[in-house]
Amino acid sequence: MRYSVFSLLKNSLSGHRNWAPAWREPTPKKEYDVIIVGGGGHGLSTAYYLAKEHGITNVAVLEKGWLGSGNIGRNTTIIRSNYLLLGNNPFYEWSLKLWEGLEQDFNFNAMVSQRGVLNLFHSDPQRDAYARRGNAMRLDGVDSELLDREAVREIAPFLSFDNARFPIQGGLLQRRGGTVRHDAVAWGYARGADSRGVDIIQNCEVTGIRIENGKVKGVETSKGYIGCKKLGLAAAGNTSEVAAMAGMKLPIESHVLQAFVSEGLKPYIDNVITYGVGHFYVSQSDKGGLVFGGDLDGYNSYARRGNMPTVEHVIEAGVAMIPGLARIRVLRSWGGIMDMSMDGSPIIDKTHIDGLYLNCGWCYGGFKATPASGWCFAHTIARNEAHKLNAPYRLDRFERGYMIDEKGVGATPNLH
Amino acid sequence: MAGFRLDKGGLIDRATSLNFTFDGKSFTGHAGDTLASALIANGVHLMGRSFKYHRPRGVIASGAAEPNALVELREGGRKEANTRATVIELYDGLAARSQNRWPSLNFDIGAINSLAASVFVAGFYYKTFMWPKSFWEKIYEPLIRRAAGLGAATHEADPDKYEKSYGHCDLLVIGSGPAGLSAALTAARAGARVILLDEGSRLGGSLLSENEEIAGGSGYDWAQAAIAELASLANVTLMPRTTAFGFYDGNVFGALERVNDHVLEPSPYEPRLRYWKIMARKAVLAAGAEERPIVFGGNDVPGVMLASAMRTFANRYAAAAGKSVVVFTSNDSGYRTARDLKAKGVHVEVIVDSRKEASADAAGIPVLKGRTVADATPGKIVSGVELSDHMHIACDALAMSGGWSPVVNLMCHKGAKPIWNDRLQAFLPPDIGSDFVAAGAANGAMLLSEALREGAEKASRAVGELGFKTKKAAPPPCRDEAYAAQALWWVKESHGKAFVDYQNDVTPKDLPLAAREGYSSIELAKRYTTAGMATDQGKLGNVNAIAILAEAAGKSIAEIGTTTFRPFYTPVPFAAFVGPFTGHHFMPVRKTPLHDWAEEQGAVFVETGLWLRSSWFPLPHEEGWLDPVIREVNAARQKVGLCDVSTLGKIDVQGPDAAEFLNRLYCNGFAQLDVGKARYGLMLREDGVVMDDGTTSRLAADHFFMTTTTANAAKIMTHMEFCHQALWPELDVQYVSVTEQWAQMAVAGPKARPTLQKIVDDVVLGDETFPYLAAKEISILGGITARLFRISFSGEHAYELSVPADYGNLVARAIMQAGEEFGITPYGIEALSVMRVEKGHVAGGELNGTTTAADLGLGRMMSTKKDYIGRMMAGREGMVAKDREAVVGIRPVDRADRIRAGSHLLKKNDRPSLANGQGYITSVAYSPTLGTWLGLALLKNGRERHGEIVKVFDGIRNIHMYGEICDPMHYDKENKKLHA
Amino acid sequence: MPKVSSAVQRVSALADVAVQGRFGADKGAPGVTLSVRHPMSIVTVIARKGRSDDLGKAIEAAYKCSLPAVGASTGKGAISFHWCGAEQYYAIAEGKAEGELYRDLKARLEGLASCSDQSHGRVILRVSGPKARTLLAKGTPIDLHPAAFGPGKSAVTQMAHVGVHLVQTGKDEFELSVFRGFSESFWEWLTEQSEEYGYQVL
Amino acid sequence: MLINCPYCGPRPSEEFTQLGDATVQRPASNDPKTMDQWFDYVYLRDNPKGRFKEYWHHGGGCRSWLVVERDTQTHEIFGVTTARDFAQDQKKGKV
Ligand SMILES: Cc1cc2nc3c(=O)[nH]c(=O)nc-3n(C[C@H](O)[C@H](O)[C@H](O)COP(=O)(O)OP(=O)(O)OC[C@H]3O[C@@H](n4cnc5c(N)ncnc54)[C@H](O)[C@@H]3O)c2cc1C
Ligand SMILES: NC(=O)c1ccc[n+]([C@@H]2O[C@H](COP(=O)([O-])OP(=O)(O)OC[C@H]3O[C@@H](n4cnc5c(N)ncnc54)[C@H](O)[C@@H]3O)[C@@H](O)[C@H]2O)c1
Ligand SMILES: Cc1cc2nc3c(=O)[nH]c(=O)nc-3n(C[C@H](O)[C@H](O)[C@H](O)COP(=O)(O)O)c2cc1C
Ligand SMILES: [Zn+2]
Repeated sequence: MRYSVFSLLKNSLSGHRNWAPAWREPTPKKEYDVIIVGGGGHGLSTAYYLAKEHGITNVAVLEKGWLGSGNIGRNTTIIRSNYLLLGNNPFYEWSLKLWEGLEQDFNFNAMVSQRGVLNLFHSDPQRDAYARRGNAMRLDGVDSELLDREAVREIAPFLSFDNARFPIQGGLLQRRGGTVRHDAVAWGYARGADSRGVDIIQNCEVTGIRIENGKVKGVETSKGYIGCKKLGLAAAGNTSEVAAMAGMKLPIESHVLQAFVSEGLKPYIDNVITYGVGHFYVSQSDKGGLVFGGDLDGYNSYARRGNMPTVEHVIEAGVAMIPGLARIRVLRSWGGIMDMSMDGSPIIDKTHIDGLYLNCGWCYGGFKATPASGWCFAHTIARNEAHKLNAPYRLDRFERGYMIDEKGVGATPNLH
Repeated sequence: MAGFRLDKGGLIDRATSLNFTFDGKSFTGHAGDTLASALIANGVHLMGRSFKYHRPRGVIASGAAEPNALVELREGGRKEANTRATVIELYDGLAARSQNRWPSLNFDIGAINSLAASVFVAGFYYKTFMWPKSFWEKIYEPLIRRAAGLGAATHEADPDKYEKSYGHCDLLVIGSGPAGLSAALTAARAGARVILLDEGSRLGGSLLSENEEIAGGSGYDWAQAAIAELASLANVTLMPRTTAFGFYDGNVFGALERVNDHVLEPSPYEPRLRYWKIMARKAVLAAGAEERPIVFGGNDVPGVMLASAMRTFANRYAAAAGKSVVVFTSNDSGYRTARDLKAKGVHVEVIVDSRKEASADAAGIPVLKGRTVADATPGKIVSGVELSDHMHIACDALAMSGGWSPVVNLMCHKGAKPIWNDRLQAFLPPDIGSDFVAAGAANGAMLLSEALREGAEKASRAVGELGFKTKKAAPPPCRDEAYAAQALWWVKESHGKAFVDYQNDVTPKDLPLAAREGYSSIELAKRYTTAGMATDQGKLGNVNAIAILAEAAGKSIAEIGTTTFRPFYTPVPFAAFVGPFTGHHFMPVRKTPLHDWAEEQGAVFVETGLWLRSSWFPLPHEEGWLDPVIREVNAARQKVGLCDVSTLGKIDVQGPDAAEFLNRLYCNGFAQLDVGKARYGLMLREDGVVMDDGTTSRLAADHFFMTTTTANAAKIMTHMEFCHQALWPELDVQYVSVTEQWAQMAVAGPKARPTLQKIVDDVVLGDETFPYLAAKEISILGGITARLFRISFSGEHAYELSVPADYGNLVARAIMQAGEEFGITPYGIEALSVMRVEKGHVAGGELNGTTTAADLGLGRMMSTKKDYIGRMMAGREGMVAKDREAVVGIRPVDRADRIRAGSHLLKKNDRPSLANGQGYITSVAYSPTLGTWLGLALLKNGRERHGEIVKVFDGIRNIHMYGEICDPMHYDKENKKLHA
Repeated sequence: MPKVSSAVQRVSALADVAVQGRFGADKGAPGVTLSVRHPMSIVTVIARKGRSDDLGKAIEAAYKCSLPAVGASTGKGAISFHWCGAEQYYAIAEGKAEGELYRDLKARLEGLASCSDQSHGRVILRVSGPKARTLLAKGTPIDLHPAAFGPGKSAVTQMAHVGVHLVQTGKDEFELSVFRGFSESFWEWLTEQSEEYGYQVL
Repeated sequence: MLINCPYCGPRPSEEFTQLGDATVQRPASNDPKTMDQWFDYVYLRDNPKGRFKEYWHHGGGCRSWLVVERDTQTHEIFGVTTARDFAQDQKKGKV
């Protein structure tokens, strides 16, 4: 059923009793051409593009919880393509391009909102680093602007310009960056994939991977064994666990990242703004809540919740950046489990096991990657080779010494 | 009864009248009132508008769970949005405004949304607003954003003060009702350290608002006695106005104390709020239970409220919700409201009880059993109800009770799920071990006697585990109110709009729609319908939502389960988490021991990490930064300059294995360094990338003085501790940061030697007596201990001098005096940076966390004779690849051009693209020495490209030019000046 | 070594900041009393590997006072020792000549411990009064209740984002030492937090 | 989270920083043939869900490196030792 104003009006006449489910609740088949582990953004978009771009529709997405219960359902919704390094920049720009046409493509309003992402800087070295980043973007024709203090003030006069410990000197602005309604991304891709024949199977946890003669055969799940010709892992924070089922040990640690939302407010902040000295980024959801976050809690964790020191850190930085936040109330905090890679960049690759493909290491930046990640992963699975865009995201880059380390902190995942 | 204020009773102070305004209109209330109770006493029921349909709304609850009566409070920087009228204590001068309405609360245009309600069902926006594409950001989204949200917040800074504090106790008791008081008494009498906190303005919990009998007297009197006893004990801390908002690892609780939120402005010196981190060895949750509304048509009309709320307004605040009340209940507690109101002289028309069988005492009020209210008449105040069998009853207030839900929130903050109980028709707290247990109504013990007994028992067991002996004492006798409940979630015969989640306007039809469309798990349904996502987090509505969804999905309530309980129990202001660390106090300021001297010299300071450093020293006639920097560089190159370098990390490394330790840390050798000598050292990370550099001097065979970069000082100390303690504990080495002990200054320039010679004692600074890289403990100015090093960052004949910090300013002044005849000039870190770029010394811009020693032109420092951190990983294919970016010098081809850091480099004839990128400019400076802008860059295969002309791409500033690649050492390649 | 001229005076980092007087709320007697102890001699003493016992004996012999146990302080007359890390101590003395304590310890503890002079690197503040404990609880997570802490205890902690060495010197009396560079900022925090009780700077 | 420092007693996690897996051992040899071991040491992680031994640094206290055994799912802490003792045991093959 196509969604439109007309379908909405039509259905309202019948008391909305005739809406078709956005996706089916199928029982798993015996075997699929491709099984994707993980019904998060990346898993669902992979299935969608497998069907749409490669005509592979005998596909199942296995999700251990409810659809979108992982990081796709708990991130701060920021999308941007302001990356620095060659390995990253073209990939994320392609992702942004896909976002720009996504809703019309999958017929679901995910509220892609290109309201601009502004990264503040407070010192000359930070300015130089942002100039380098902005220039890297400009080299490929990606929009970026280096603002001085007064230009920042015009966009966000409420920032702390006066009594600040670290005065704002300027900012890097990407106007095409913005936010997307996170849950709707999962739903839109799920609906799109389902309508093309993909089985989305919720509450189905993968507990084992069957491999024979170096080739993937299928997976053990909480709903029994399911065979497959190809298996793609898109399990985000749980990748290590799932990969271990195939005997693999990865350059990945699982860490918790918290996020927060305030009480609903009338429009308060128009853009996405990030602080340059503390860890803090904020935007306002269309519902009115200020959605914000900061740094990792800093310890390995599989619990989707954090602790008070990080809450304080994040919020101290928040008020340092926007003093007016002081009396606004924080409504809720939660956490998600990040698959932190050793250089802060993701992995989309084949593995040494025939038919086993890996998509992981998204750290806290993989939401914006959702379209391109699925697009590239689908390509990699369908063609059994990486697309040019994901070629740098090889698993063996660490062993060979070709890290893609935007932050320059090395093999210390909790610092990425 | 004058108006709606009852003549007698209540915990209000009738002698103290308080004036306040609501939407500009003046009213009077009493001390002890909340804003809500004062408005009700004044006959005001309409207090807000709902989120989506702008429905007129009044108070539903009497405490923290209130979803409707949210107001904007206070003015200017103190203005706050979404304050619950039910918890803000009335103070004289209070000014509140209603929200989410235009032009006025009474006439709100937004209410036309109701007309389109049939379209505005759950998730309608996901299906629309997609065409034309460009309309989303320009038209639809701004419209939606303006319509959404509740109150308006200020952008002004808050003038109030905030504090943080740590608390410690053996037993934390959350909630001060009968269960909490009895828990606190039991533990306190045994000598345990107890903290008893309650979010209410007074301790006592439900005993403040219920007619109870304990120990032969009133429940209120019993509570007062208990509180007095607790207050008399030194081991007890009582914290009213304090909400436990979160439960965290290690039995740490977050709590918010409202020290001065019940006054117009906090008194000077006092904080508005105090944020507590309470480390409790044990804790008892005695948070009581929350009454549930029933879902029926018009269950949101002002005048419809929870039975317990209506009772509380009457009993505690002496405010009658109406003159003629109907009670609609599915359990016994509705009767209590009816009886209490009747006793207060409020007319109760009838009790409508959904149960066919009920035996509660109705005190002579007529009871309609087995009947339900289907609709309350819509409007700005309820005027009557219609039962499912169409019977109409006139009234001006409706009390409803759908049963009680234990307040389990905190016990579920770490992920445990509450457990459905069929008998109580409620979710009970999970068992999460003995460190945090529930008692009383929070634990489903709905009888007063149970609450008193459980409080004592749970506390006794908890502190018993800590070794305290509690006396067995029978709980005080009391009168119990029966509590029996029957499930009633949704009266389906309703015609009017009914609400499950009040604030977000979620209707009982939205949930089956969600289930029908595939969003059938409770978590998906929550996100699709937004039930439970408003400021009250579903405190009232969630159980109804779960039950309605369960029915639609054909599952049991237990199977559906709850959504995830998360902090914060009630929303917490940003400022509370920030405490005093705001504005300029966000982070501490670190000042160098030469700060006063630099200030005297007119320094312009710059934040460098936490340090304030002098960046340049403008003379009165100089404008901008370039002129002073040029002058400072010239002075240091031609005469002598003095620079504060105290921020360098300094570490004393001692012990028999000190040399071996350094040898393993640095990639170059330190074992053979002679005593009295300094050496430049380079450290790698274990992944082979350069971590830090600095000079380290050997003061004695077993004593080194190490320096690190300013930025990495703390990191290197931690790294050394790791390497020593975790990797090489066998080494006999001791090290400690002495960064703060020593003021450190660089004295550089052709006249550095004669200048310094005038202040040192007993040392002749000749090339033989104190050659390049000499390092020595000396004394200056007639006895001040100092360390002198002949090292140079500027490339000039230079020294670094360390003196004990308290002498720093004095010594700097003395050096200035000594150098006066030579034209000594203070220089800041900008001039320092110019000189190091001229000399091609790498620093922060080049040590960017991805460069190897070889990239920096320091590859030959990597020893092949020893193990050191990073040795193996530095040898990987990609780390030694030929086309890696290496440090080069760069100058604009047109010497008048200005190059800028962050520009990218391209081959002269290549088109701009990231793939064509050859590297980028890491550092730049205007060199007065060479009369041109110049810089350092990282360039692919750079060492072999000196002389090449490259394109300098600065697209972000739209400046493009050509640059010439050269040796990074722009100036004095032979180091003649260094040795001069 | 020549004598330091009398014009050469040590200047405390807080010389201009810690102004004497009565500040904050006026509720009768001040809740806390603050003072800066200056000039002081402070030396870090770190035991050489496996020499802790001998170090203890040497200290005992030289200063008639035992080396403190973990989390404790000891003192005799003008000198005191404070635990501040694994086999690591601060020796603190008042009224010594410049560098005297350092030279003295270094000579006596040769081969047993590594010593570093920190006299100028740390600023010692004294906090006393009936509200001292409540005040410090705003900064340190250490439980300062008499049941858990008390005179003779020494701990390293963090307050207001600054590392602090904390010693209880009397029933309601504490000494805090902080890095010199942070001392002004820390002083601002400390005094601001004392305002509600009313405080006296000596 | 509270970590019971063997020296300082229970302190909240804001005084500490964590570094990750403590069970990996720095290889002893610089022989290129040991490259695999080095790669494993620097880059690969077991990343267990459940009990985990990890390094924590008490930077806001006594500055000791500690080895904390903690459950990564519940954050429950089972025990704390000093990294020094742990390393010595490790070298003796006890861990
Ligand atoms: C608080 C927070 C803020 C963030 N902010 C941003 C941001 O602003 N911008 C941005 O770009 N990125 C952000 N991210 C990162 C982003 O959310 C993630 O990188 C991205 O969502 C990960 O991909 P995914 O959507 O496929 O993961 P997920 O949604 O986590 O999907 C993985 C799925 O795999 C399932 N799974 C795991 N194991 C199994 C198994 N054995 N069997 C079956 N299923 C399994 C999980 O249940 C899960 O649903 C943030 C993340 C968090 C937590
Ligand atoms: N039928 C009924 O009317 C009915 C139903 C249930 C309970 N009750 C009665 O209620 C009483 C229950 O006693 P009790 O002691 O268990 O609860 P209580 O309701 O008397 O006290 C709970 C207290 O906890 C406080 N609180 C809740 N969450 C808090 C938090 N996060 N931080 C700080 N404070 C918080 C509340 O402000 C309240 O004062 C009994 O007398 C019982 O009979 C009656
Ligand atoms: C962008 C965004 C906005 C959110 N807005 C709200 C909100 O307005 N109200 C609310 O209760 N929760 C909000 N949440 C939090 C969710 O309720 C939930 O906590 C989060 O998705 C994590 O799921 P969990 O708490 O069920 O584990 C929001 C989450 C995100 C990612
Ligand atoms: Zn410690």
